[in-house]
Amino acid sequence: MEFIVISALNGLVYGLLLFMVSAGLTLIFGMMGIVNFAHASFYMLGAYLSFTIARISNFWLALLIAPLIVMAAGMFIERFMLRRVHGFGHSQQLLLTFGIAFVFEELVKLFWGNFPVAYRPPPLLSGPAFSLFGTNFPSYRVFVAAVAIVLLGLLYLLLQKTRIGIIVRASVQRPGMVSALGHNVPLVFLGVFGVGAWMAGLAGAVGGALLTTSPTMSGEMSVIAFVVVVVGGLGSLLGAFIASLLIGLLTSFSVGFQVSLADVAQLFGYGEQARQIGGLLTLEISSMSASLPALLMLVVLLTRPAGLMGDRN
Amino acid sequence: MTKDIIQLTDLRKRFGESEIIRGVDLGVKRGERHALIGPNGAGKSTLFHLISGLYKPSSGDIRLNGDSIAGLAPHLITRRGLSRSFQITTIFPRLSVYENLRIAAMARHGRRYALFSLASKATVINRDTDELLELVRLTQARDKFAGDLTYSEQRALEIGMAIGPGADVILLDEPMAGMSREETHYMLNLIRDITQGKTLLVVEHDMEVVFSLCDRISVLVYGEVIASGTPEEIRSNGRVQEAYLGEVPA
Amino acid sequence: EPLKIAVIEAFSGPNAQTAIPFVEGVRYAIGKLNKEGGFNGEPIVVTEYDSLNQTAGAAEKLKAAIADGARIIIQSTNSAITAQISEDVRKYNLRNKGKEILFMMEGSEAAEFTAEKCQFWAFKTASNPFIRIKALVSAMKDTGKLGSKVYSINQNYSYGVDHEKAQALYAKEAGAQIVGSTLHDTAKIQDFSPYVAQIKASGADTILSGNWGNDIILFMRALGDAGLKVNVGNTSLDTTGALSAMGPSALGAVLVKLYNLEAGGKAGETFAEDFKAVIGHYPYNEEPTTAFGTLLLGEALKKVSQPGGKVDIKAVALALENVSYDSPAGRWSFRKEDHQLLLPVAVSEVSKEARYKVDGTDMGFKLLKIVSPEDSAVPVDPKCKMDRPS
Amino acid sequence: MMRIGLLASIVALLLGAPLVLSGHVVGVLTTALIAVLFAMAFNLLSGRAGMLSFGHAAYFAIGGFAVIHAMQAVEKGLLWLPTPLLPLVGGVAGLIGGLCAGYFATLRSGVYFSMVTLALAELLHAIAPNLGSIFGGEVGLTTMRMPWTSFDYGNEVHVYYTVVAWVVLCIGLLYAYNQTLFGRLTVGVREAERRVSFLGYNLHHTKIIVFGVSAMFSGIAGGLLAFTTESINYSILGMGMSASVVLHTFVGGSGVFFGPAVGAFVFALFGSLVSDMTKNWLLYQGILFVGIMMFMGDGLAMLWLRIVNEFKERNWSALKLRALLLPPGLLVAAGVVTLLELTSRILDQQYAAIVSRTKAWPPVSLYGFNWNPTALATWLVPILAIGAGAGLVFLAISRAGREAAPRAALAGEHAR
Amino acid sequence: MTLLSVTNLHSHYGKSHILHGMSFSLAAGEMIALLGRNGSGRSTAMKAIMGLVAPTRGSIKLDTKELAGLPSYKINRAGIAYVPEERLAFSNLTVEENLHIGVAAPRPNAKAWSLEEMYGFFPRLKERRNVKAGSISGGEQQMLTLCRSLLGQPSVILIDEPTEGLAPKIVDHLADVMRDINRQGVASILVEQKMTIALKLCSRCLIMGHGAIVFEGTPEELIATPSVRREWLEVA
Ligand SMILES: Nc1ncnc2c1ncn2[C@@H]1O[C@H](COP(=O)(O)OP(=O)(O)OP(=O)(O)O)[C@@H](O)[C@H]1O
Ligand SMILES: Nc1ncnc2c1ncn2[C@@H]1O[C@H](COP(=O)(O)OP(=O)(O)OP(=O)(O)O)[C@@H](O)[C@H]1O
Ligand SMILES: [Mg+2]
Ligand SMILES: [Mg+2]
Repeated sequence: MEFIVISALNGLVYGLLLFMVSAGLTLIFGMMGIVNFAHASFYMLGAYLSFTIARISNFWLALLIAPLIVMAAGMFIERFMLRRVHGFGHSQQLLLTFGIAFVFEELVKLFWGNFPVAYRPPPLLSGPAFSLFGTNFPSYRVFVAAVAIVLLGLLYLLLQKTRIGIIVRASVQRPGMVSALGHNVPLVFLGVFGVGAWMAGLAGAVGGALLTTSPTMSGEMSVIAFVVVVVGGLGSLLGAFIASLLIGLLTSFSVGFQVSLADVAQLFGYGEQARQIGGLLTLEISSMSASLPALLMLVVLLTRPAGLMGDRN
Repeated sequence: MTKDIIQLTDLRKRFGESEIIRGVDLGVKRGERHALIGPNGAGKSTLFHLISGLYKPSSGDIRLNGDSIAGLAPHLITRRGLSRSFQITTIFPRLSVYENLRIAAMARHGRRYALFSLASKATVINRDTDELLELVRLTQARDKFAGDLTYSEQRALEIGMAIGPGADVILLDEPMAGMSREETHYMLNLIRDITQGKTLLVVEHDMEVVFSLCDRISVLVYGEVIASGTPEEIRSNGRVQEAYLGEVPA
Repeated sequence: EPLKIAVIEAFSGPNAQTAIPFVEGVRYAIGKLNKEGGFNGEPIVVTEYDSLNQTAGAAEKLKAAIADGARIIIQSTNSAITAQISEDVRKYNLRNKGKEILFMMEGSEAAEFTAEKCQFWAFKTASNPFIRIKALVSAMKDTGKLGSKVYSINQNYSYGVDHEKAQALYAKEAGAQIVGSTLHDTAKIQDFSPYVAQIKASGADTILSGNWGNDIILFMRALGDAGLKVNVGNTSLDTTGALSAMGPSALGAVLVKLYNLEAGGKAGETFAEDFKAVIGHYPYNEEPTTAFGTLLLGEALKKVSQPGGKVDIKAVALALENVSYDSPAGRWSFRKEDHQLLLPVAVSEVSKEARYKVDGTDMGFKLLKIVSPEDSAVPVDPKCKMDRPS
Repeated sequence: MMRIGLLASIVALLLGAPLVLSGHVVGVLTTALIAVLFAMAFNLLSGRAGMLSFGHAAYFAIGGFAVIHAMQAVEKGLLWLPTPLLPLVGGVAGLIGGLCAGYFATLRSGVYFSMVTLALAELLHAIAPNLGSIFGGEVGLTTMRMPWTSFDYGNEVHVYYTVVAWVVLCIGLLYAYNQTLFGRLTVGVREAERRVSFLGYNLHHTKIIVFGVSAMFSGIAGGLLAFTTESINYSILGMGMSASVVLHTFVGGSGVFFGPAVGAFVFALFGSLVSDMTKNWLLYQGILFVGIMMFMGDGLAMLWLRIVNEFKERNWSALKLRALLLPPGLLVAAGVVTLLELTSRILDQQYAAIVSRTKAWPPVSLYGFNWNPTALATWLVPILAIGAGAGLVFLAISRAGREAAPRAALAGEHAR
Repeated sequence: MTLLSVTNLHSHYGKSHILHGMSFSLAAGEMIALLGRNGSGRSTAMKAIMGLVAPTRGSIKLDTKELAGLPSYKINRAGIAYVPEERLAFSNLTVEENLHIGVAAPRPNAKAWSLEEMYGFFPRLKERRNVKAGSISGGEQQMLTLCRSLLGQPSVILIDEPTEGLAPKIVDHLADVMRDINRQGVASILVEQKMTIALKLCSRCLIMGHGAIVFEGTPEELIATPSVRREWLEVA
């Protein structure tokens, strides 16, 4: 019981953080059609910047400024880099962001060093929020969850109450035609990309203090954010939300399942033989928990390619 | 035996809530040129998609030469001798016109996994390709990228691709769309030539073309065939006039 | 003929930060050896090569090094690369009799190198999970930091699995009970709180872990966040940046290491200050490992050095089997049977009272105990079958 | 004709290389050639068939592991196979692995395809450490090449010639593949999948075969690597390898047959040479890649072809523009490198230690000069160089731009 | 009163020179037909006016405002709408979303078009409004794109081959709709293959040949000059 409640809470918080990272990715992916490999780099940049700003001023100011700087960086990349290669198609953009992610990682190593930095929650949020079964639940985790939920609300308003969403999706397909209908397509793209980067920056500013802030954080986050986006369905925010929580809970609970194929075989009376064969058969689910998302993605892709909430197929 | 080469029985297709094809019964005789006309959104293209295997029917049967092909994958249907063109041109834009047609001609000879035969040595296929080129009058544009052709040339190529696999039954979806009068004229002759001895099912809005090309016409309105007959019968059919033709052109 | 030594290390890529302290230790030691006269009357020449952190890259750089005339190779980080170089050296020596080269593995902890992969031409100046955990558990027991219920959490690959085995073995020897054990993906877990919940549920009062890198940092933070009060024993709490990233949640955790700056009293202080004067900072990370390892090599070199002589690697290797070096904490020497280093092991605690503060924090590693070479040694692995040159 | 001459001279150069080059450089060449083959194999899938795989390291690695196991078997006498034929085992394993994985991956297309390949590779990477008997655990698997006739294979050069032979043979086969009927069909798959199936081809089977062939040649490349290093380790399954083949292929240009080879060769040499000069080489490699993607998106090989074409057409104005762009481009590059190198030296831990000890900022040395980090000029010089270079580039382009014809905005936007 | 005037317009696709100094004008509320053979450059002329193909030389004036060289969205906001021959519906959006994208604020002293009116013109669109535009029929797409452009409240609308692919009955209906739109004060340029429709709807006919205007006159004049028809419209 205790394990279930605590794991559920942890899973939810982790899931919400994943949502913050992947929301921007799915927005850019779904609306602009750009597979943005640099998205997790924005996340990393947000963490490092807010770490630095928090050090010279305070955490709250960092939370405000760092995502804005990341947004500016994102807009620069869109305006002067991605747009240049727009004519060559999406794969060119994908490759470019791939390279940019690479450069970001190296730059972070250059400026901040190739090791984790001490980015930790501010004193105000350092204590426990409440205590369950004798385990503390940190207030910073509650804060992370709250930020993610506010962000979800804002995004929902932006997309439901404005035409931005449909304009961008139309522009991806036929920018010329949308322009001929009176919309400044480049500006819209710039804005959407900026917002996506801002969200990743915010996620980094918040998440960097929850997890670690290190040069490897982008690589680690990158794959998992793609999993969220694919599982949720390309471009579906709701899908990304559900998938994030799903993956959060999945990784959280799988830790408790020290079950292997051999144990399954045991049920049929073949446990010993299976254990003798070893290898995959004795591999416990709990020790694969970080790979479960990839497995989930594979299963979803092969059975329900449009994802949970996607609208294709 | 003059049994119908294509036989649709109580064919239905629904997308979510709406049923687009509502119980179509239609027979196309071997060797005839058959037109399918009807208002926009009547389901003509959908019917083509069903016959050619792009969509699976919700219910009902489709028979080609007496065998059911309902729900078969497109390539299997093509191999059984039915091929089609698309309303929206579907060619290989960054390949030359010649390469485009050669891929189509390869299919005719069943060279589907020809991993060990050099393209330049495939004389029969190359000859067929040249013939196809001539047939669709693209010999001049042989080495141009297909994507660089003019619209009407692309349409001609599209038709070339449809006849390339050498099927007996050809489905053409609005082959004349976007053509000028003289091109239409040319295209008309072209279609006549290439469907010599074959069966043609064509969707077309240009009534002049339909009336001069086809032996029989079926009229599809909101997913149902309301009439089927010779051009004269259709022209004078009151329901068809009301639903589709409007006042008969002078 | 001057002796050429090649340092092949991951100067770029994700392991670069881990590699730097090792390299600094080598630089320091070679500087010292050269001040004491070098080899054969000439200074020892050291060239550094970037392994690109890939086995293939390392193999290529090894060839470059050999082409440049290197006779001794030193390498520390990344066991996969160590394995690559070790094998390459073995094959090279087989194919080039008389021009042998010597390989100093000065940091790779994997036990295989003195077991199935052991060979005459490679010497390992590092411990292994068994040595470390043996020392750790005994020191924790002696200082009252070993509870009765132990949870073991490790990374799911050969190194982590060895740790798990060692933890089970020595915890049992010390009379504690293993109440749970987990192997998890390496360097992929973002949030360790589920594991902490699992540990809490098991009722453990002590955690033993061989995790390194982010895996230990994140784990310690999750532990601190949950407010779980347990003893922790680990091998990598001192990675650059780790203490500052973990913050106060690291306090009280126990580290087992090849050396601690507080060891050895006066001699230890001299070493620390000397190192700082040469390299620029105190050697609180892995620097001592390579410094002492290389100085141990230096002892062997001194044995065979004769001004104007040729470089005879076989003689160096044979000498290495018999020499020893006295570090401030105790004697370092090789065991002939498997070329495993026998060394004193330092067990310390993360504390604000530590003499040397780390990472700009107010914390450091306070020495708890030095476990003597005799007590830390583990038996020779029967899988080690060493072909000795006749 | 000129092309054949060029190819012949390249092959001749490759054959002659060991006569003049040191053993180490021969080793570098060997790895570069393997990267070349891998990139070419990858491009069969990504460039020709339009299926961008993000997990191609898997097939490369499968080939490698298979060859190591085969070599071990040969060493133990369980298998008889002449040493130079060993990489073939990698091809077979790659083919089998590729057909199996391809069956699933090619069920999807576009980004979804990429994601399936990514997921498959990630899973294999995650599982590999647990299968010690197959993948050898952390320290990997090792073996030794057995002598064959007069080749004792202890010598770098013997290995090199074997690799050259395999690479040349495989590239020849890849070229031949493109000339076959099936090779032509492959391109059709990239251009319009739907049409392919409506022509009567089984799209899924076609794609599986392409995937398999690509994986087979990747497997040979992996096998060659295992053959050269006589060892293999599961880290080769990681994202890094999959990523680098993507970089290589697109730097070189996926639209030209030899493009990937150019990219792989250039980057492999870049890695070997620059890594010895600066620890920031990965950063420069990244910047180089980004630059190429931005300014010559279809790759180095295409750029080369274009220049050749301009020469043939005597298009002096275009050539003049390129020549005009070169010096300012180099100026910018020099400025950027200087700036980054200076920054990296100053942010280095050792330097920071010196600063905190001596409370002074000692000069750093770069290109044999001493740069004083507190002097304005130190920073101004590279910044000015970048500014001036960029300005000149901009000037040259806008000059030329006014003459060039504008692009159609709706081009390629036709109804899909 | 001249609303739109095009003078000496040149345009290229890459190296090929398509428009060779085209000039014409359009009066307020007028409807003209632009005729010519396939490939004579009529579509290109429309795209050039719309800024979708950059005019290399020449001027395009709406009232007094120079449009040449402006980006398309500014040209649209100035009051020109365009219905492309390729239709270019946004296939991944629903019919209604397609229409929403076109909506702009009404122009002062001009008729304001509303969504309801569009559905009134083409009830079929209303039925299909929640379907993805990619899956509606070709003819429906044609209706959709016309309405989408009209919702931008243009003062000039450029319509490229609107009857292509439409059922005869709808063609008649569409003709009525276009006439209706014109009567409400929207000046139109119509590119049309179906001569009957063009002649019926328009007050003036322009014929393009070799990228320039080669004939200009009323439908009656055109009918009366078979030589022009033969030379520029049909194959001899
Ligand atoms: N995938 C789909 N999902 C939902 N509705 C669809 C789908 N495909 C077609 N429809 C609907 O089915 C109807 C028939 O479409 P179809 O394309 O078959 O018409 P058509 O007869 O070819 O018309 P046209 O002559 O205009 O091309 C249309 O109203 C269209 O909206
Ligand atoms: N994107 C393009 N790239 C290159 N040439 C083009 C392009 N689009 C059109 N052309 C060429 O420009 C010329 C004029 O084309 P345009 O589409 O304007 O003619 P049109 O009069 O509208 O004919 P159609 O009846 O085919 O619509 C044609 O020769 C065509 O081949
Ligand atoms: Mg249709
Ligand atoms: Mg046109």
